[in-house]
Amino acid sequence: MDQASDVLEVRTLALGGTSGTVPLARDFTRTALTEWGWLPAVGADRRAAAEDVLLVVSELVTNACLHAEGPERLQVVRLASTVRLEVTDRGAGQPTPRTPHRAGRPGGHGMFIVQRLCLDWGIQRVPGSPGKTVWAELAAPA
Amino acid sequence: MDQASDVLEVRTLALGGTSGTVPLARDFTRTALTEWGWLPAVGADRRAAAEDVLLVVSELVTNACLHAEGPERLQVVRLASTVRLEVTDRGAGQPTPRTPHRAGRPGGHGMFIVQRLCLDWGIQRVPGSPGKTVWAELAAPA
Amino acid sequence: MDRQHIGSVRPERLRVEARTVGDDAELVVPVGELDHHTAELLRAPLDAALDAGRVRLVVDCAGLGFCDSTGLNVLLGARLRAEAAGGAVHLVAMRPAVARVFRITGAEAVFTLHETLATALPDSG
Amino acid sequence: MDRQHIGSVRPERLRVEARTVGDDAELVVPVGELDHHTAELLRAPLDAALDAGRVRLVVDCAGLGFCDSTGLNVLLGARLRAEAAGGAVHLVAMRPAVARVFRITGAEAVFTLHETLATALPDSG
Ligand SMILES: Nc1ncnc2c1ncn2[C@@H]1O[C@H](COP(=O)(O)OP(=O)(O)O)[C@@H](O)[C@H]1O
Ligand SMILES: Nc1ncnc2c1ncn2[C@@H]1O[C@H](COP(=O)(O)OP(=O)(O)O)[C@@H](O)[C@H]1O
Repeated sequence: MDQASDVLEVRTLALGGTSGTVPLARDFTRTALTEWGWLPAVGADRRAAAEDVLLVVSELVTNACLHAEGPERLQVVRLASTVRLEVTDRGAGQPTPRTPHRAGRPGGHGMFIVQRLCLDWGIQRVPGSPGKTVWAELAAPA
Repeated sequence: MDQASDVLEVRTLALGGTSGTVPLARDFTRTALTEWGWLPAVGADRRAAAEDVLLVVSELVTNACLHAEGPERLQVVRLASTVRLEVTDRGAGQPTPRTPHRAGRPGGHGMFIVQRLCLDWGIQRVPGSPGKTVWAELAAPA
Repeated sequence: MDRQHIGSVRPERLRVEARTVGDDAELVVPVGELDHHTAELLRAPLDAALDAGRVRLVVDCAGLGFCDSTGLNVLLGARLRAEAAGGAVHLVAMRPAVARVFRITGAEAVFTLHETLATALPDSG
Repeated sequence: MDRQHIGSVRPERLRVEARTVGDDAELVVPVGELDHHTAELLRAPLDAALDAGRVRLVVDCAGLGFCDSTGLNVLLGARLRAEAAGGAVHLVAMRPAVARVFRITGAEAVFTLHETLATALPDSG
């Protein structure tokens, strides 16, 4: 997100305290994609683009549940030709794709999927405050 | 249900006062069919038999919502070679399949479906008390 | 930043997405279970499309796991409006349990059925 | 009357049905969305089947609308146990969104994939 002027819309969902946050986060994102015309998708490529976004949301929010004392907030940001997902959590540590990735064994697939599907991803911290924001950006369908 | 000895099991779900009764009634019935080995179904015929039961439950409970001040109770009765559904409501009147049945127009399909899928159906009333029980019986898969 | 949206969501037994395709077609995708409690979620986008003059209603049923007579009534109502305006309702990729409701009621005869979206959408798609 | 059951139900984002087929196979049918909140609903019947010595696990995915890495982990865990006991996990009729997760992670290579139930169930079925 180089230019703030790229941002067309920001949608924010508070997640702290609610139960069932992972499907909630997907539903919220699906609604955004529907209102932005990504869904319903005409054609398999466009559908896959939307499904990838929902999958990445699911991975990031799950990681906040498992490894970071729970998610606090999801932001779905519409940019000119990408969508940016931001999941803010309350925990220390940071996502670290496990290497080697072992296809046949449980564990270590979440960030592998995020890496595979996203143009870029990273971590933002506000100095002095706990927690962090993990963000990931995916291409919009052509 | 000629012989009380035919009854293998009775499952009862209180419906008065709850919201979302129609999917609740289906879920309850689906659980019964699963525990009785109807589901998951191996083969299209067996699956259709289970799906028919869920469809009839949905029709009877919907009718209690629309035409009889709401359902009070669902009973799912397992008999030797049939399943009997009983939906008790609080209303006057009675189900009356509309004739002629008009395939292309909204309305009048619920009891048509019940008649088509069930071995028999009927109404029971307790003299002096309001409401009634609409029952329907379907064949178990071979 | 153009718009800001602070939101919430409620999980439903049915989700419905809709989008316009070409000039006069609407693609509507219900996912989940269609019954007394969810029928309005499908009726609303069908009526909105018809109100806007889109009379070719393409309903992708691949994700529809259940439909009873209440769901059937919604589609039959949309079909009456669509045909009165020279259009039609196209039902795509119905699963067996749903197809059965249309078959036993005879309603399948009044819809155009398709196996895949490709034949149901207008050519411009 | 043999049994009396007075019950209640809670709607879930995932329903899972299971049944034994033949001597050593278990047919498991998850319908809905498989993730962090529903994974245990699938893990439990898979583990129960394995505990009982049924090592041919047939998972009918036709009704599975979503699966992320948490769901994948459940199936990969069952696959380790099944193979250690001389069995396997068979995945049937995966929808595109679900198949994609297995493809991009490479996990599809360790399962046996089928288009329909017929080839996945044991012959005695
Ligand atoms: N939000 C997070 N906060 C702290 N640590 C994280 C977070 N997300 C991921 N991690 C770390 O990165 C590792 C890899 O994550 P992932 O690839 O999703 O696999 P898994 O969750 O199966 O371990 C995790 O084991 C965890 O140590
Ligand atoms: N539980 C009930 N109590 C009273 N009347 C009923 C009940 N169920 C059905 N009916 C009557 O039977 C008619 C036909 O029902 P049905 O075939 O389900 O069609 P619809 O509900 O579309 O009218 C209803 O219009 C109603 O008058």
